[in-house]
Amino acid sequence: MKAPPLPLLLTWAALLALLAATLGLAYVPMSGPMNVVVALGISVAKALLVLALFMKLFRASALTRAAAAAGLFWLAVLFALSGTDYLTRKVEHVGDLPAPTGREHQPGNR
Amino acid sequence: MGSMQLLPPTASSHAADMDWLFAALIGTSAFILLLVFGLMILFCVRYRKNSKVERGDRLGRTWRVETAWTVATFIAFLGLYFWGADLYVGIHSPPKDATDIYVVGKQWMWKIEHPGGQREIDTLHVPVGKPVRLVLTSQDVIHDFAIPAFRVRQDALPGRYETLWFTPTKVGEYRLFCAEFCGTWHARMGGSVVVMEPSDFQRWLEAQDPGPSLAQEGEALFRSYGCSGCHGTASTVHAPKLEGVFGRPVPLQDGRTVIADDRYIRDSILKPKSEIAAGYPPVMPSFAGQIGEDDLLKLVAYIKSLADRTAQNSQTGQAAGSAERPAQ
Amino acid sequence: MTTATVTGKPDEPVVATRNYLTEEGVTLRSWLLTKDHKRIAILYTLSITFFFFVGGAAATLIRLNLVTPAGIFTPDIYNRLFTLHGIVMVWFFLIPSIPNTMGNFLIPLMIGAKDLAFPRLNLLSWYLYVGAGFLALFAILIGGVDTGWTFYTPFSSLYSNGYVVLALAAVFAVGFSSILTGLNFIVTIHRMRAPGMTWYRLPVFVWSNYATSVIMVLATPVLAITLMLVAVERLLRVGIFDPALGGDPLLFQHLFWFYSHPAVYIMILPGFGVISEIVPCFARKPLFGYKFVVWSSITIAIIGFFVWAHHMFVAGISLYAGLVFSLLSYVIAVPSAIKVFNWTATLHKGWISFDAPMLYALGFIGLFTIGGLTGLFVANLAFDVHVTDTYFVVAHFHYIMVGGMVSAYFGGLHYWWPKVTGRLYPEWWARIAALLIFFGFNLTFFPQFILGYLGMERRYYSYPPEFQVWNIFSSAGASVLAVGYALPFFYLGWSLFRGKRAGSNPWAATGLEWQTSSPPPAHNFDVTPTVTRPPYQYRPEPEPQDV
Amino acid sequence: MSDAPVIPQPEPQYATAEQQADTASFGMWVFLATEVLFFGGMLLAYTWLRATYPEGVAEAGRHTKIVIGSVNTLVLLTSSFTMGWAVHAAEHGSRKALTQLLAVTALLGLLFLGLKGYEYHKEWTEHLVPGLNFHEDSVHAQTIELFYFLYFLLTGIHGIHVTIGIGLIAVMAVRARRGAFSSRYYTPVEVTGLYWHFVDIVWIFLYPLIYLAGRS
Repeated sequence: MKAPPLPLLLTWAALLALLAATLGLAYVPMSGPMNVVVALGISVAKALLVLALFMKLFRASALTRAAAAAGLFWLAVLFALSGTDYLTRKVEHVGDLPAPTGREHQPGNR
Repeated sequence: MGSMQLLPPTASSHAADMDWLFAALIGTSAFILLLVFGLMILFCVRYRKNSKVERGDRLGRTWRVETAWTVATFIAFLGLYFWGADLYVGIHSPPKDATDIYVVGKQWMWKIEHPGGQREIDTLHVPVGKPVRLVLTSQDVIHDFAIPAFRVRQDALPGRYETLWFTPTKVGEYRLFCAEFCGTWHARMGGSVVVMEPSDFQRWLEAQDPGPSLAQEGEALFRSYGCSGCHGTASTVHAPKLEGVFGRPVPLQDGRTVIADDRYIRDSILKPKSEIAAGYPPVMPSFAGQIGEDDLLKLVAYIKSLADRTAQNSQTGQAAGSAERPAQ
Repeated sequence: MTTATVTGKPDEPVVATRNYLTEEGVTLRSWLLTKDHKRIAILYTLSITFFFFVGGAAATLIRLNLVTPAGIFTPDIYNRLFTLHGIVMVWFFLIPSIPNTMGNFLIPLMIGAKDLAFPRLNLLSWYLYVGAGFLALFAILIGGVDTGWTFYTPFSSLYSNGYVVLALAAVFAVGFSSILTGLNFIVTIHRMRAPGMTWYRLPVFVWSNYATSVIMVLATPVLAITLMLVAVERLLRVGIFDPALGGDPLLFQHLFWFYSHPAVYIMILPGFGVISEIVPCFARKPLFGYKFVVWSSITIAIIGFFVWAHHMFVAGISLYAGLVFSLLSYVIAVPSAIKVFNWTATLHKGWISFDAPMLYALGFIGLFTIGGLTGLFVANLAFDVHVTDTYFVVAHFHYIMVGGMVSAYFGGLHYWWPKVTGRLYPEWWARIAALLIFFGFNLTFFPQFILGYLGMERRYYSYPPEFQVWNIFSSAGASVLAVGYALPFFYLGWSLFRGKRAGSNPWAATGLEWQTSSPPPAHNFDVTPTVTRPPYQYRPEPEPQDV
Repeated sequence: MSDAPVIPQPEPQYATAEQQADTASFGMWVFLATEVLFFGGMLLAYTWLRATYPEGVAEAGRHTKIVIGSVNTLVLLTSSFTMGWAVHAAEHGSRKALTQLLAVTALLGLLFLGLKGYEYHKEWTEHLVPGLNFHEDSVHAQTIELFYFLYFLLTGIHGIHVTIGIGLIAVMAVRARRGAFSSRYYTPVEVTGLYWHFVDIVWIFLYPLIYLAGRS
């Protein structure tokens, strides 16, 4: 079989490089949630490469791109609007509130 | 057979507000409804097929009309939204001096505990004119504590607390329902809320066999669950003593220090291996699934009551509850 | 695309002898293996009618039980009845009702196509529906399900003693039926339109089915996966929805309503489409504000995804989330209101006749307006704290789904009956049924608003005696309603054999579906039509419409 | 390599073969939008779990088999590459290359499944299968069980997708071998490719979420 077209080959190489990067960076301690952010950022990059070059979204019609975007948009809606609850919810797990002991309760004492 | 009642009794501080909101909603709706129905009927009669009425020029530039009614409805709706939102925030902001009453839902009953240890099932006694905050949880599935006469309801979820507050404004007896479907006897999971004059309420409280306070009951459970076998003063097992622990920092095995608060005590009972106190072997078994939510409350209350006692003077473990209960 | 695909036989003037009902044979096999969208639509209509009566029977028993405060059935039976009613009506009647019957039949006709884009997928979708239906019936027959159609955890995952997993599997399967239909419609509407059929020449019915399809495709998978998680949780006792297992029941509610609120728009949007066809036809006027009606459908389909947590105002979501979701719910009320105003304005200076489809349409507008306005009540944060989970909510969504959607379904059924069957239905009986349904409906459900405000909770098999009067009104109304719903079954059945021949366009309506014969030939159009005009070019006097 | 231009008649509902091809590929894109939301529900559950119990998830992540997971990622990325190459070969009408590349892609898919199966087996022996044989002494046992609950669902459903993909690719390979495709007609190959790439993209996101949690 003939040699693969160069863009595909480069994409493949880039994907493998990104895989190595994400694997390596996962072991580097970073502050807070940075590890996840970096890992997902690399995933997004990989996914874009696959979408753009393997799935030819670059060359696709606007309609096709809209269909691809629709799924992602609604996924974002699911996450964002669930976030309005989860990120602002003050969950009072059972045990977080003072249980009445029958002796400490005074009006205004909370 | 009942009467053709139209409105439920109005018996809490929220109720009147809610009825005004209801009136506003009805007013807005009635206006739109009359407009639409009126025009529909008018057009249907006037422009019926056989009618000879002059049709003349029709509405031309539709976008003006469209914009007008879009904006008008949007503004009206926005007004209603802010009204409702304001009231909602109010319903979720209990006043500081509200009395806490604990409510545990369970298939298919409501177990209610007053701060003084008085207990009732499916009936809630409250004094008129005093704000009350209910602290709700559930032992099994989701329930919902609903009092239509007070215009409030709130889901009770297992594993966490939800709150609900009201100030009763009218003496009487009102219905209490479970509003979230919870199984076979969902429809029978309810009872009544009795609103009394404060003096009557005091008498009622006193007439109740107050029973042991939560802490006292907790102490009994402390023995019956076998906790005292290790944590008791006479125990030979190397377990942390609990006197004077509550509210103080506890050094953990992994080097951290946590404050022994409600959460810590609770987690230590259910997930003892999650935060092991330094210097003690992790031998305590988990009681998850064995201790009900209401018993857990009592145990925590008991351990709290040990807060300002030292190991010496608590030999008898006589909880201070009954003596220090708020004056009644 | 040109008109190169002429098959070339002349159309019969009155009775189309060459039509989809007979053209491919009349054997059972030719029906069960058909790829013709019209035949599949008929298959759907038959199966949906069956489930409508199953769900209706449950409703009848529910209303019977509620005549007395003590109830007639045991609570376990009653709980199974309302669960059956909910599951069957939502997933086996309302969601597929208009899209899978009329949508299937009419979308290719209206856009001038020979079939849907993927006919085999269309048939597969029907088999999934039927398979799921049998599964649901099986679950009901061997003992039933008592979770309510909402399957709230941890009740459904741990405590219920019904056949929950079977019911979940049934809904899972019917979800895929719905996804495939939606996919098929989207692709068809994008790719299969006749020459000249630009987007703004599409009938509103097509637009609203398009909007519906978007919701089906994007919301249903979330429901499917959620129900699967519940089923696994129930089977393996490990899962993310039960607090005892470390889970969060509100996560279930978020995921469930992410589908189930937009699902309300799956149910009502096609109804908007039907009404937008009927009103201009019987007012002999173009639809007022066509573009506004179209874009309000699309807006509803999109914003419909942003409002789900208004089902959870007292469920324990954060205060902030409540404020956001309530605001968005008010926003979505605007495009719904726009539609009502536009239909009303379409009547202005028209030449209105009151055939049965028009009676249903007017009934729809009235009932939907009440349902929509009471939506403002329950979208209101504070007010919802008082009425959620009461009969107020029950009445509200029945006004939308039964008063609105079922009226639209019957309206459409009558309107296109001549096209589908080639015969006219008996007009007098049809008007009687339309009136019975309208008044029976109001008698049934209006008292429930009052009951709800009084505090009568949903899903109660017995209730305090002071609520009995309104319940009796409601049950009395339900019996009128039942007669109203049963009537069409008989006279429409009769008309199949004895009805007058309809001709291709009995209403002198515009729209491509009326340009072909009744019943249409298997490939819809002998000559692929070319469209040159916007829809709804009605004039006072019926005149032949050319394409 | 030259093959006779094979262009089947379009199905009766289409006017032209181009219309049919367009429609098929658009249909697949719409289907993929559905799929995004299908996995999206589970991803929301995962996000919730990780946000609620960060330490437990980190510990659970360290239980996962990172070597197998990484090799599998490599395998799947490579299979996506060979798939893209196959479509390219189809565009140029080289029947033999197309057949071979499709076969390689399918084999890579099988390799992925094999490794996945081996991983499942190891997890079974380590008592990491929730509900069936889960046993864990950690204080985060409950979270680890939930993590593995989601892990098995996500990878299981992904595995089903892979299996379907392998089946489709195998059918395409057989058809290609029989000369069903040409440079003017290869829509089925292209559509299968879209599906396969999507399965790859899902894995691209699952990989860091499952295997890289708690590694730092």
